[in-house]
Amino acid sequence: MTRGDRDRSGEQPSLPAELEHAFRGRRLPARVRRVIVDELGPGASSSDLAEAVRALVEVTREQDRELRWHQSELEQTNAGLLALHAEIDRQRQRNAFLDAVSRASATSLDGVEMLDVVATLLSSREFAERIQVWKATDTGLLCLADPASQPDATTQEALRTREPAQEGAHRLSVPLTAGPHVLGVLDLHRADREFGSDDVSLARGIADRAAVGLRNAIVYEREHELAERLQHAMLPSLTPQAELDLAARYRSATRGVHVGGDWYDVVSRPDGTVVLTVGDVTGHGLDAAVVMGKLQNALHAYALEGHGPATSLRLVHQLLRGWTSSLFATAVVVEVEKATGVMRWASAGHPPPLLESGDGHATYLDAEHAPMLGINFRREIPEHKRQLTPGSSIVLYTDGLVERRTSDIDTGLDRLARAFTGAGTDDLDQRAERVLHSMLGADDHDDDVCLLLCRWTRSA
Amino acid sequence: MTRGDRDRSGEQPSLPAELEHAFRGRRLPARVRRVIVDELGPGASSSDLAEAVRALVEVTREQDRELRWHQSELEQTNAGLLALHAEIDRQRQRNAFLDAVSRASATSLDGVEMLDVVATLLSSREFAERIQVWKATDTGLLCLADPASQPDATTQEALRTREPAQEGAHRLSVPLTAGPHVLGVLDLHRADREFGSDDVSLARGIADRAAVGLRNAIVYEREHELAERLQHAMLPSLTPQAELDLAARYRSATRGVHVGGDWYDVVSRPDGTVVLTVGDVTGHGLDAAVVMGKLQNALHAYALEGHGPATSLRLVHQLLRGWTSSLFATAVVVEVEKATGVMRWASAGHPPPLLESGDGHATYLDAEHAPMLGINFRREIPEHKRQLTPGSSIVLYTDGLVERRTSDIDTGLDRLARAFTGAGTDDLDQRAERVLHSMLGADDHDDDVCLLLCRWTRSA
Amino acid sequence: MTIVPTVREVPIRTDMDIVGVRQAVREVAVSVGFSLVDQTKVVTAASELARNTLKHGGGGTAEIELEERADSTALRLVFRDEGPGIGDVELALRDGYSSSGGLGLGLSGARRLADEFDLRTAEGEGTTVTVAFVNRDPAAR
Amino acid sequence: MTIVPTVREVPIRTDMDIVGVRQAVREVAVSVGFSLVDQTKVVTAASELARNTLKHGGGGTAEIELEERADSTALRLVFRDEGPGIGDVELALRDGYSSSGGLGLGLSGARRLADEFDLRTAEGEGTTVTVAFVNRDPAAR
Ligand SMILES: [Mn+2]
Ligand SMILES: [Mn+2]
Ligand SMILES: [Mn+2]
Ligand SMILES: [Mn+2]
Repeated sequence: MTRGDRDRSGEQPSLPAELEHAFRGRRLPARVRRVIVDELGPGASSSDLAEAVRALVEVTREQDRELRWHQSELEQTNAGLLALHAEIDRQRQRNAFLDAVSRASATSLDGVEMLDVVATLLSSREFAERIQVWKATDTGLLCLADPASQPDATTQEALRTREPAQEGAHRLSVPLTAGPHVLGVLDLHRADREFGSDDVSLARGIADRAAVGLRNAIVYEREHELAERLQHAMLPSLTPQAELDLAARYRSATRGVHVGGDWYDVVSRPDGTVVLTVGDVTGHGLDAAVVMGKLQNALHAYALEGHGPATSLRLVHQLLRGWTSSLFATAVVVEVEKATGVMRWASAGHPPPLLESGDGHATYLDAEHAPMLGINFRREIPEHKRQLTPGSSIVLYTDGLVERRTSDIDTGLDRLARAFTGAGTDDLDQRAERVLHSMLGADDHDDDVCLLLCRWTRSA
Repeated sequence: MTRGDRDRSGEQPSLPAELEHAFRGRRLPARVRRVIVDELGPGASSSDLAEAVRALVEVTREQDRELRWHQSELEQTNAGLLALHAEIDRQRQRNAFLDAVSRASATSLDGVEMLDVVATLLSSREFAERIQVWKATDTGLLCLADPASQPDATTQEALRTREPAQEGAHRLSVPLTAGPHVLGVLDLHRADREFGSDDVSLARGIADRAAVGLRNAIVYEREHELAERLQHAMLPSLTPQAELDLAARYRSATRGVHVGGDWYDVVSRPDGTVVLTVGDVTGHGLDAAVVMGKLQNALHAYALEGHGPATSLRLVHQLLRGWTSSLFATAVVVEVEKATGVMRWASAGHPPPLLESGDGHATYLDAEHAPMLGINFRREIPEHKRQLTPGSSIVLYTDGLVERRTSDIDTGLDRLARAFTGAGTDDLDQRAERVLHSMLGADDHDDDVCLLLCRWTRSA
Repeated sequence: MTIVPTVREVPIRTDMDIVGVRQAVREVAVSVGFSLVDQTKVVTAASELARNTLKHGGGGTAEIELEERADSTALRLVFRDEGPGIGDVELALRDGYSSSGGLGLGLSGARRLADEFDLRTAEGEGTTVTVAFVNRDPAAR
Repeated sequence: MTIVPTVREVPIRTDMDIVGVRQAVREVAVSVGFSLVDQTKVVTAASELARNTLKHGGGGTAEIELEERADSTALRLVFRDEGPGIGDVELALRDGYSSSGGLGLGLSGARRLADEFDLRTAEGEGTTVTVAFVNRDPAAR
């Protein structure tokens, strides 16, 4: 009910009272007031003039009512405008939030990293206190941050129904869907505030944006993994040898493109000699990997053909010189006669092999070597010969194992020698693991790492 | 100037006229009107009552003015509200448009396809009549839809300044930037409507969203290309042979994952024999490619060691049976003595080699063969022998070349024989190209295709 | 069929009746739980349509109706006049705001604000404009 | 320093003066080319602040100023009263809309609408609220 309406109800007030009301707030000469009371008040004669005044008062009363209506409408409309602007503001903030989620979802093609950025955003914007991301796998939902944890009924419901699922007012699960696929589920937990219908719809918007990023990450990861495993396929699997233990490891650089130009290879000749090769093409990435594949295969072929270490390297060098590629490579080739323990080796710019005699004493075979393969040189590649003692081990590796930006190469070589001799086991595979662990630890390494271990077990 | 103000200006009207105005629209008794004219009109005595009425009229006049102010304010505010809602609507449409652009930018990880979807969207929403997308490459801007066209000064300016550039009112170029990188430029052309400041800012929003999609596509393409080239690196490059012409081709399936399990290989033994192998691991994708790499290498090694075709296949079969992999493979091994033209071959479930004699007559060598490698069989693999006539050519291939969903395999074999004999050239490389062209055409093929041609040139 | 009771009918004869329509519409909108933003939307549209009825139709009536739907309540406003009708409907509905930023007709503005809009007119046969505003039940949101 | 001339000063003594402030502010906003949406924003804020001055400050004045800036024009409104001042400024500025949807104080609403907002007050020493609305020159947009 408006004020105008209120005025209409109740008893008709006296004319002077109404006039008084109409004049309220206006300075009125005292004699005018008197006239009103005297001539129009109760008991006064009802003249025509009084009638006119009464009509006039009626007009002011009506105007007054209309004025109040207008005032009220203006006030209400003002309030409505303020509320609308508040709503626009809320919508703007919501859009900005979703934009931030979109940006966060595009930060990285690493799914774990990307989802982490999104989760951090959600908690910093206080959309939820605790966030858990589940990724759909062939075997069910997997929590990337905590692989041991299991999805609960609400998470499973969101996965199954492809709709947001709630458990009470403080827990919400939204599916991460991209086209026909459910890629995962986003669990949101709040401590105090409840998830309202607006929050659920906002959570949907968040999930849609995160899902786009996740889909891209999954596609990328699939392709990326493919590249890595293909490269892995280019490296040989070692076939067990009588009188010779072998172990090899390959670790891609943990930063940047995960395809490198390092290789290891083992060639068994029908005559009982075994040829070990380890090499490293300059650079990383595709070109290095392609050149690596070719060099490895060529060296394999030459070794199999019966060429010795120096000749094999020389042939590969000529091959590389003939290509248009401007890449270079270091390589070491070691030949072991299993029957006699005679070892021959040659190196082209490669870090020196480490030789551990059967009694645990380790030395680097730092003999004269050729420049890097591919560099313009014409002199002979020096070849060296040495008699192994039974139980001796040869350690071949690429520079990624011993070089660190923070220390010089000698420090790295010392560390490697200590890591190998101090590995505390005779099992070559375990020694390889321990060497990698003590040399690389859990830190990122920015070069590929190749390690090839060989022990001559023949007792004299 | 408002109506209220107008009332204030001008001459003071007579009291009756004012009363008349105040009463306007109200039924007033005739005698009341008379009283007003008689007692308050010009020449009437100025009584105190008249003074009161005058004051009352002043009140109504003031109320009237205030009422008009309020009415006017209410009208204006209404108009403002409508305009605000129109603005909200425009903003909503703009956001919906940008959301559509975001979605279009996430449709595909194929950059060309994705940019095409975005361009179609922009023209269907009539944001621009003509759209040209330029991709930044190492050598400059490239128009994907028309590689021959060159960017003009405005496009170049957008690239250089990383800011929208305009040429007149109907042409706008916006850079596609993702982080620190300019990935390309979006050219927008309108026929009639001008690009206003709102359009420029909207174009920025569009470009930002398209750039995110483009960046993902570029990263994906880089990685994808890597996988393809790595696989390529796993296949040998043929080394020229005396007395033997060689040509080989590999075409990945144009649909699905571009990594297959087909291979070809050529092994030259020191004794002057050459071994050709072609094989096909069941399935596509990574697992097939990895098995392919291993089988190819093993077969290479056995062949190099001197084993004949049947024995090599038998050894590889045993190898494959020993792995946990559940994949199978077909393979054909052909051995040619360059000195004598004696050819030996064996096949494990592989399509028959095609033999063209020097006189242009072609026959399939459809002799007895073993089941697929990896299948549980124990009987001997049959080996066959044939004397080649000088100038004979051997065609090895995988089923992807001859099998079509739309026709049976015999039709495919007939087509291949005709395509090879009718190639109209002696150059083996050209024949390989023409065979691929007539067998595959420009259509998509959904299996990998391998082709290995070998001609024995030795005159008897 | 849902029963659609006419809650109120307000005559539109003078400028002052416009504010009367506003008030009546606002009261009904408040009574069925429209938010402040939605109330203002409904009232603004009603105000524009009432002005239209008065100015272009020479006066008429505004009916306020309520319709209960499955998950919502619709507030429907019917503005009737027996004026000259609208000859060029397309022109009358053209949006004066989004194109030029100037003052457009209240008709297009009201159409934008309303969830449902219907215009029946013919030259010489008056005009009836119906708009509806839907208020979803809070429970169904 | 830019010279900031006071274009108009309007007293705020009665309810009717609120509409007077609205009109004066609207005229100035129109004169410097504010769009209809922006005019409405300025007027709505002015109306709320004038009501505040009247109700909580017991009346005062509204000054309307214009400031020419590099690429824009700012319309500045200063509302002064010598009332009791605001004790709990934070409470007075709390947003009644976004939290509960109910009626909040005009102060927080005006702050949301304005590009610049300044509040000076102390218990017993009156209140001065300054808001500014910036209109970018069309050429610089
Ligand atoms: Mn390397
Ligand atoms: Mn390295
Ligand atoms: Mn295949
Ligand atoms: Mn196949």
